[in-house]
Amino acid sequence: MNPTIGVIVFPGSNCEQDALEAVTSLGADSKLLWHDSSDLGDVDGVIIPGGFAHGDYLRPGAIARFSPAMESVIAFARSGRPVLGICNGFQILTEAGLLPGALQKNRGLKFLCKPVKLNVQTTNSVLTSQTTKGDSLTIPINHFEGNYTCSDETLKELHDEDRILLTYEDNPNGSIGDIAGICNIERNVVGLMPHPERACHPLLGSTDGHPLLHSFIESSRS
Amino acid sequence: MEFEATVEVQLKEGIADPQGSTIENATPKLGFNGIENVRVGKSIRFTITAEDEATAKETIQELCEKFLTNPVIENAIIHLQGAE
Amino acid sequence: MEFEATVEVQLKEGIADPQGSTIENATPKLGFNGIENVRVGKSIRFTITAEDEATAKETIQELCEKFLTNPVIENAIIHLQGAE
Amino acid sequence: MSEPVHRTLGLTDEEFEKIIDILGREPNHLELAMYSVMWSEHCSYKSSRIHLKRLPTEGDHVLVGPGENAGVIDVGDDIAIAIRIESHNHPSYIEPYQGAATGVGGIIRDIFTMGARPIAIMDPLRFGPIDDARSRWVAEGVVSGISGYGNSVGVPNIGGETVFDETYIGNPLVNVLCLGILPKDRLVLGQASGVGNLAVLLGATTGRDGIGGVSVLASAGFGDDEEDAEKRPSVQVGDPFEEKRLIECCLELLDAGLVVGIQDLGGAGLSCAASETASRGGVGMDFDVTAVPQRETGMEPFEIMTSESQERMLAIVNPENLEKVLLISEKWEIRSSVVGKVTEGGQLRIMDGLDGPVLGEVPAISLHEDAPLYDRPMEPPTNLATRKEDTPEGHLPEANDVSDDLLSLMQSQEWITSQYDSQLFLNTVAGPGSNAAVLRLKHPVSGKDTGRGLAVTTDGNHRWCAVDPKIGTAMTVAESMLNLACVGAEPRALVNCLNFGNPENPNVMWQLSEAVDGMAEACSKFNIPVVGGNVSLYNESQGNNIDPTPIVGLIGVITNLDTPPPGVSWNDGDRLMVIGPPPKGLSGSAWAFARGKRNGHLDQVDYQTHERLCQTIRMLVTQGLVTAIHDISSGGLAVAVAEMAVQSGVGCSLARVPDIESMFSESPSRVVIAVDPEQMQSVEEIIHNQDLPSTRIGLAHGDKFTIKGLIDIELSKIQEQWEESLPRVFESGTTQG
Ligand SMILES: Nc1ncnc2c1ncn2[C@@H]1O[C@H](COP(=O)(O)OP(=O)(O)O)[C@@H](O)[C@H]1O
Ligand SMILES: [Mg+2]
Repeated sequence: MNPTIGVIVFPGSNCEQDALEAVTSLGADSKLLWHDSSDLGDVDGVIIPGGFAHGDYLRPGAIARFSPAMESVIAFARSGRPVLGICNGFQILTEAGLLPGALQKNRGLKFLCKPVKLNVQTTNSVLTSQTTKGDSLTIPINHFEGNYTCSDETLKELHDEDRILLTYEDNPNGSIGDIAGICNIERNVVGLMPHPERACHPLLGSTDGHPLLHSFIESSRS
Repeated sequence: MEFEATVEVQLKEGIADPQGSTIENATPKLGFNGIENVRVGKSIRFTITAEDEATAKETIQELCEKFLTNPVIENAIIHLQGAE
Repeated sequence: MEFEATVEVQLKEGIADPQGSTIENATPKLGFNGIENVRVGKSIRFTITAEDEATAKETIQELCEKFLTNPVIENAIIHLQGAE
Repeated sequence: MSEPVHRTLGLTDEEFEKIIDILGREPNHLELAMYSVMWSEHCSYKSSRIHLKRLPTEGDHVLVGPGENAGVIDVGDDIAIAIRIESHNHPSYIEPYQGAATGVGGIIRDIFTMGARPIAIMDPLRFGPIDDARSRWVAEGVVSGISGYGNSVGVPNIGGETVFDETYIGNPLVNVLCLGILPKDRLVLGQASGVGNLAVLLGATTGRDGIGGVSVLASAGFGDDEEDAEKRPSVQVGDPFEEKRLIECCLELLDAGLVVGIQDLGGAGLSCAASETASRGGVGMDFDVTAVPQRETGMEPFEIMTSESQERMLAIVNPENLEKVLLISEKWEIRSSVVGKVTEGGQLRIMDGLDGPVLGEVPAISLHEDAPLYDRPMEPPTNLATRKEDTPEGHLPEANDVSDDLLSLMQSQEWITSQYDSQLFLNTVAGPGSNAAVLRLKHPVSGKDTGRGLAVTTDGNHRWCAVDPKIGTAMTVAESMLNLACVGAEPRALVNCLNFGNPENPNVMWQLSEAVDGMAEACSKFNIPVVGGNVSLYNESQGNNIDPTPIVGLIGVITNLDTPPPGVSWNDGDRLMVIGPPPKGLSGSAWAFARGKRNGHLDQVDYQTHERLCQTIRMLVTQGLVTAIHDISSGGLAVAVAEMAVQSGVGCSLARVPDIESMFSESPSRVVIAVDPEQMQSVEEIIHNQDLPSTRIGLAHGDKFTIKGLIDIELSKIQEQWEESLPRVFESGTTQG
């Protein structure tokens, strides 16, 4: 049976259909979950998609993290099941405390939409299990606030515990340690700024998103 | 009682401030000299109705911690002005 | 002489403030009551070296008009504190 | 002595008399304010309407032509596409960020008003010279505003244009085009019908922002005297988050079939929405001002009726469905209030409470249909004949460093385009930086890929139009066609935005009329219907009118989108070739204008050759016979080839480009192709069979850029200039004062 991926929709989300299209094209079942309901149904994995939940007003993720759906996502994550935050989803996961650190405005103070090269640092996570360490993946970024920052201790922990999943080859936004994506200690909650769902169709220039989303779907299977 | 509150949200010391540096770098080019250590934050003004000043302050403090700031990177300075 | 300056940039009255209203609408849902008239602005802190307070003030005023604000929609409140 | 009120509102004495005629009495203040905004240039097209009638508007695929909120065309598979372009020029000069942001918001509302989901925007932009700090301030703000609003509201920006030129120094142009997609059977029109139906206002609260905006701000020039400054009303602030919810809410209402008609609130606010929905439906409306949610206290009825507060829609709802409508609005956290009732007869009555006193009463239809229509005097410039004689070729420099000429014309727009989300919805096969933008065409309901594509381009050239507004405009249409052909697309429909100076100046009116003639001629010859447009007049500052700047947006369909169309990047070893007639003249070229040579004349577009060229190109492209392709337009052959080299990272050596004219001429109907040597024979055969002239001009290879006898430089030098020119100037700062 195919795993079912639930994609949370907040008012202001805008990449939910894209996430749905990408995981469906890779063989998963998928459905949208409304932020106002704490019922996640019987999904096997959760994606928090990109966009501007609640307008990103005040701070990205500041309002979204209080929604009923997020309370359930937190419980879902604590039970060890896979949760993926893409872009705004990553921001929401840090605000919700499921991932450490914070995402600040890009160093150049400009929104940036372009393909970047990512290096896989570890295959030990629900997002990278089907990749090879050292792989270079071309995946688009699309954000204003993607400049990852955290305390020195956190950075050390991330390093020591092998929790940095993806780094930028040519840091576009000022992220500390060139970090593009990380996971939690249990390795089932992952967040990244680049958009793997935008790199899943040959007409769109890259299919390097496949191994990442494949990993996630496979992790949702059990 | 109604109070006027201003919450100034600032980046913690040590956290890089790209907005501040941009302003700092631009000023000499525009002919303004002697401007340094620029830090950009948010100022959030609102009115709050509470029993007394202490309660108001407490509520705001909690609001700051839970919502208005991200404690990983931000501090808040709270100003409260008596009922009017 | 060195001064510490804070410039608070606010949207003029009557100008819609979507950020402010969004925060205002969110507060009761987070369990905070009695919060109204939320307006969000910027607070810009910096040090300025100038001959005297008047000169410093003048420079900041010009900086606000030319660069830090757009007077069409924004106001600036300037606070200046003596050398330290 | 104080001016009569109507004049302070921008109405002439004759217009005031006409209102008295219509009402059979003097209008009160509220009524007068409504007429003044509705009869403004911006809303009524009073100076341009008689000219616009000359544009061809009919075609097999046209579902909705000009006059509605957007044009709609049929693209097959039960899919329709809504398209529209608008300007937000004047507000963007005063508050670039919000001016441009609200421009994006406005055009998006026009699209989902038709029942279409907005899927792409494009932004043709014009700013003053880039070495002017204030122009940079405007440019930076405008781009951030488009980026900030567009990205957040979730509509990808797939292309546009950016031009910096002296002529726009006090008057930038911010045009925005939006595309929307809908199942053909969901098409809705902005109509109120059914007496007893309710008018429901959805979205943001109403404030005093932008009051009288259309009549004063969008139509009047700016001097710098105090009187004008006083007229500048406060600027609106855009709220993309509200707009995003409004889109979802309205589309859900339409999907559920809960609204009879729906109309966005743009220029002239509620006055426009209420009167337009009523008169389109042949009915009247009782409108309760007190029911309008207000952001500020103490607003006068006339302020409420003319406010241009953003992010609002007016829906016409059968009372039986009201409850469901309110529920869906609630889900999307959209404020909704019943503000009016559809009535018999055609009167729009503004009431103080629906049972309260009548504050104003006018025939709804009179607010637009009776708007004055002017045939303003027109006159070509007196020195036209001598100007035509004075061609740039008559002033060629003796010795010239051509490499600097070329370098000065090279500028990547990536600094701008990388600030835009160009990929949302996973449709963008070719985004900013392509000959034309290309989107996958997926069914809007099932999401099923049709295997076909949409292609869109926006083009404008003020230099051509300054030399000859008629031929310049025809050339612009031709360029658009060629851009579409380069990605293998057949044109389906055109929209346009006519950006001109002060229509009370007979020279400007002549330019406008000529431009319309040029567009009408080209569109008829090419069989392209015009499905919508916008006119922006009074683009002037300190008495100087901008060069005429008609912008066209052209949409086409790609029959088979299995592989991406060729871009501008060639491969090492490719043969390079120009297809099309030999270049002719430098008049209107970027090269000539950079040297202050603004005179000369343009040759008629050879429509037949052009049509044949486009057909041939489509053939070559769809058969996969070319590696790279680029049309020759602004900057001429030299810039076209240099752009290709820079983006491929592979140099070239060219011959048979003997002189400055052949390098920089912008004469139409020419295209550069790069061909794998193995395909060369098939390519030349096709071109030959189509009876088109072509020239082999050289070879792609190495890391140098050479044109025999004229230029020999390192490619990296051009690359550096191309990539760095915009970031470098913006780093040197911007200021508004
Ligand atoms: N403001 C803008 N927004 C989006 N895309 C832009 C903008 N300015 C330029 N572009 C893109 O950059 C490319 C080059 O523009 P231009 O030189 O006008 O192209 P051409 O002359 O081939 O039509 C185009 O693909 C255009 O879509
Ligand atoms: Mg062009």
